[in-house]
Amino acid sequence: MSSSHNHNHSDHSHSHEAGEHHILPFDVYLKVFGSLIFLTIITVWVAQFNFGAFNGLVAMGIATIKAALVGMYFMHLKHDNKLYSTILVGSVGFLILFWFFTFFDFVTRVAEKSTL
Amino acid sequence: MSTAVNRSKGEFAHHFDSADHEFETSKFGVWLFMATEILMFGGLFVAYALFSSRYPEIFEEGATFLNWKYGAANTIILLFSSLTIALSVYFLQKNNTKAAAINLFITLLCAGGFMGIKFIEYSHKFHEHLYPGKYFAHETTVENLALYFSLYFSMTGLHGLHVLIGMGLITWVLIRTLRGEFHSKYYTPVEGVALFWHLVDLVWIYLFPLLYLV
Amino acid sequence: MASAPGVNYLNEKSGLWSWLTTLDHKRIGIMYMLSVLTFFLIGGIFALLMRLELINPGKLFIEAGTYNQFMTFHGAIMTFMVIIPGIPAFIGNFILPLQIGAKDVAFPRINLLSWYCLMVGAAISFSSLAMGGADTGWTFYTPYSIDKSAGGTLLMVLGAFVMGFSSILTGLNFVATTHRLRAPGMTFFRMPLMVWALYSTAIIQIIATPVLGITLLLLALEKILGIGFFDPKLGGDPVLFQHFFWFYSHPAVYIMILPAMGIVSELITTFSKKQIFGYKAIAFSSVGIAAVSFFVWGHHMFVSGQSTWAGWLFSLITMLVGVPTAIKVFNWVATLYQGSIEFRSPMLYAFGFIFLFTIGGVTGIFLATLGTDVHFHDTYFVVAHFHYVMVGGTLMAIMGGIYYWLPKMFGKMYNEFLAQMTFVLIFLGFNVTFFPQFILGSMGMPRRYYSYLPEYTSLNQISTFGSWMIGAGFFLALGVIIHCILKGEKAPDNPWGSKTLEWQTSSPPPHENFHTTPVVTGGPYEYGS
Amino acid sequence: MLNLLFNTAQASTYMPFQGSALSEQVDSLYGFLIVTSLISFILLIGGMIWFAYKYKRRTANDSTPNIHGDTRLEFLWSFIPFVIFMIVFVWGIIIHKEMRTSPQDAFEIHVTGYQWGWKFDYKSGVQTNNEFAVPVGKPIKLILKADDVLHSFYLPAFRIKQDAIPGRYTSLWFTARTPGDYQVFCTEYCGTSHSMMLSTLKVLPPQDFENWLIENAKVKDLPLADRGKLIVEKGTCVSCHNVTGERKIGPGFAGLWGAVREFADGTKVSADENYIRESILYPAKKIVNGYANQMNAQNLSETELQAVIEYFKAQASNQNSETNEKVN
Repeated sequence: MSSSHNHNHSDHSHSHEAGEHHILPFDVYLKVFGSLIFLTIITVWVAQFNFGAFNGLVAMGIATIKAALVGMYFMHLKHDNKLYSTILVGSVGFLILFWFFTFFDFVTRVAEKSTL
Repeated sequence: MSTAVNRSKGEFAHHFDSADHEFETSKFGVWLFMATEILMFGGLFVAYALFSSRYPEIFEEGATFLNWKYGAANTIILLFSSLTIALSVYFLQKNNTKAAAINLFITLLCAGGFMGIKFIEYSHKFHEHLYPGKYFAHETTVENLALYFSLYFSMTGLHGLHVLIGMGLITWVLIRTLRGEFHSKYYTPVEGVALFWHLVDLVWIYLFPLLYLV
Repeated sequence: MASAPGVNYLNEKSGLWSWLTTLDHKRIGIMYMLSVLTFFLIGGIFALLMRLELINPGKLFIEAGTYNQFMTFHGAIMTFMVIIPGIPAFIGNFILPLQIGAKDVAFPRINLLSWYCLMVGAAISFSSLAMGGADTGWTFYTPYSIDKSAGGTLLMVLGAFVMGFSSILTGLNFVATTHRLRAPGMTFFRMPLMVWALYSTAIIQIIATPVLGITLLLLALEKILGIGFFDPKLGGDPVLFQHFFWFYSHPAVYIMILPAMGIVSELITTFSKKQIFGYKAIAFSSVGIAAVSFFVWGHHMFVSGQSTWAGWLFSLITMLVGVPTAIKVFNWVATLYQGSIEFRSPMLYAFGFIFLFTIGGVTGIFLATLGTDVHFHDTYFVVAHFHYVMVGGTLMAIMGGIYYWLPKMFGKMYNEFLAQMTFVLIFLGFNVTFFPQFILGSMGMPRRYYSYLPEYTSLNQISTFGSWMIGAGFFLALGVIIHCILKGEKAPDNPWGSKTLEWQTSSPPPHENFHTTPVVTGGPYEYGS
Repeated sequence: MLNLLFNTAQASTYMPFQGSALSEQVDSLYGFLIVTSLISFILLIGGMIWFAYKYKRRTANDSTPNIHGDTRLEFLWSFIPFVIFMIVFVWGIIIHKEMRTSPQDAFEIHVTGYQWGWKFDYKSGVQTNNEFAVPVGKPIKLILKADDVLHSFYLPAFRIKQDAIPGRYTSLWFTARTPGDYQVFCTEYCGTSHSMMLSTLKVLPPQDFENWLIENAKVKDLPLADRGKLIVEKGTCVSCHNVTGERKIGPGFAGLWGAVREFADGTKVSADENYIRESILYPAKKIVNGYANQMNAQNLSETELQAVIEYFKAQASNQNSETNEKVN
């Protein structure tokens, strides 16, 4: 919301607004794709180990790295207006809070038992 | 407004200052739409997280009915399609319309392949009477196993629906690319569709380990 | 692109088709106006019929089943079709681009699409009447909504789902417009407070409404396929539905009230001819309310079987959301200090808003406090509280907003005397209707009751009598609006001496809003010397 | 002084009778809220009206000062509400904690909500419908569940309320301190007869309570028609049917036995054993003309069905004897 993101009519000289869009070099795309495949293999590979409660955490961690790669390079977030990253991170943040509060209710409920 | 805006000639809608102003605004709109998609899918992920903490056993049991090889194959297909659609944007930025069109076409093929594999998986499930919810008819000793398949079908189903919508959108921009409507100064729809397609990929990146590799 | 003199957005083109295919935000705003007012009339008739039935315990003229359908339709129409689109999609659509000096919203086609979504969704909802109607209440609580409810419930759910898209698309449009289309010099802190309010509302619409979408989708799947997420018979959790539902529907309350607060900020400054007191505090409190409003939803579930700890957490956060709300009210009153206050009908509605919203707000604290909420929960106290906020707040602001901007929308003045009469009728009628309901709630009368204990009779009769006053007030208001549009005297461009941008163009504005793009050099409310 | 103020506020708040010590605590908090709200309301709205009166527009060219705000004032009116909110929050959770923590030695009763009524099961095996009794002065714990949809058990005089949920138990507790009859409401919308889902709590002196338990345990030994009377008149039936001939949600019961019923599809049947049995077990099969198909199948045992049938028979013969007397 800071003024650096404002694209006012008068604000034509702003760097992101200038005619040239940032173009990533071709080989970056291939490298990112290579890393994604590599991480997919890792995901499948670690799934055979049992880390107990951390199973889900490990899988989600790797998935998040993959998601970050797609976001930063394929979706150009790294070189684009930071507002877009804010939208992405912000919506995921709201989601996590949605989960957190609901989960908090689920785990703090005291089960009442029948006494008949 | 009433007179069509020919953006391939560098024109832009009357309420913007420049073609670039329009491009940035459209992209902003697409990103806001991404947020709504994330929260919509998010509801299902939250349901998944809650039920998996309440009934861990149905997830262990349920995942054994899924073949991780199909899932992995689909992951690689989708990642590749993400690469090709990103490249189609890259080629348009470089004014290489032909390469862009080829990449869009490959993306479309990948999406079709993904849906094909999904179809095979679904028909296996139906064959084994692994229907969602109250129609679940598979013999099992695990209580509430039907819930796992409700989650499986609603998550992959909603994702599959997005793949189908994506295929429609890709076909649309492919046709426009072939007509030569896009170039380095104007490729907004391709950029938008590519962002949507990457999001479909992102969702799958999470769905794969959650459903197949628990 | 200056238009010829005398040519404006209304007379530029003619014919029904030119309206149904228009991309002009002002025309779309007017179409929203027509639909929202129509829906309001329908929802209001349902309310009057319910109040009539409640004039005595037991049956007067309708059966319990029919009453429950009226209750459901009144709630669903008023929330999904009237107060959610009421300010953003109708008044906001017309005003937002004008106030920031833009020629249109960022995505005019999507703007039109969102109107069609509302229409299609409303049509689907109403079609449920042909399938046996819906009797779940607007909240669709499971498991009742899964297999015990009337035959048309699925259509009502799907209708609300489609209308959700309308709300999302409007929100998306407004955020993009506010960020990208401001006139030269219009920095964020030069934006009118109405724009801040609409912007905060739009953020809620974007983030919360998709969750309603998935909730209703899952409910529909539950009804069709029996997926079991919310069905205890299949291992699901009916309370989970409430979490999903209120994650949307509590922020939705702020979709309804935030823009109303925006309107009141405009009215207060204009009619006291004075700089707003604490501009930034009001602006930030809008954003703050929007953010915190997401994490208070559990206060709808204090007795639902939610855990004690979750209840405490939600109660605490609910208290916090009260603070920025209090700030706004205090700042409005402080703005009046040493002002030059003119008692025109929009200003009367602003006073009415502050009066009623304060009552609605403080009774909200009664309900946020755990010890007292357990008693008041799901009683008429709650009914009175949210009507004070939604009708006393939002509808008062809509009425004030309509009178305030009618001259801009149609270039004509309404009848001031009759407009003031509408305020008197609605304001008095409102208090006569809803204040007794606080007492009924304290006495313990539960809500959604078709019949009640004999000792509640006299208060219910007072309440029903009040509903006729409100009804008369709104019918008169409808007459004033129609008379203004058809026969009103010609209005000057800026009849109120307002400082915001929409008043600096002609009335009604030309197709592209301004004859020359305005350049902004100062804040929105520089009245003082 | 402050206490007096709260008590006055409380007395004029229309809160129901205070059935327990806890309800007194709730009312004190309520009194505090009323007083603070009233003060802030008077300050705010009084200020608004005063300013509106004092600074009424005199001429079209009134000049107004350019006040942008005042940080100290704004801090004050965010901080003071904040402090008040925190006080009522803490006060609220203290009461709530007590509401939620039932004493270990509480007397337990099982409560089941169903469409549309409340069923009460005592550990002694006594089962009642829509009416239950508790001894005065003893903590009572109600363990709630629901058979079909959500219901909510609400005792206004005790300021307590809790949803009954299918597939899960929830609970409530209270200690009654005054004998008498108390109203129970359902406060979670549950369908057509939601507002008729009323029950009565009888708070009895300990000895009377014991007698009540014994009395109700004898229900099994009553004559069939008398048991039927209990099932019909104290049970679910009356939430939708009147025992007189008057229409409620369903048709009234008076003169049912042997009467000819006309149905929506045009057929007719005279009300006999089989008709009554079918109407209870399969209510959707025959809908009396002019009524909607709204009744749920009732789960009665064979003996209970017989009892209800005998009740209707007995009603018919009572009525006959009454008319005979009048003729004579």
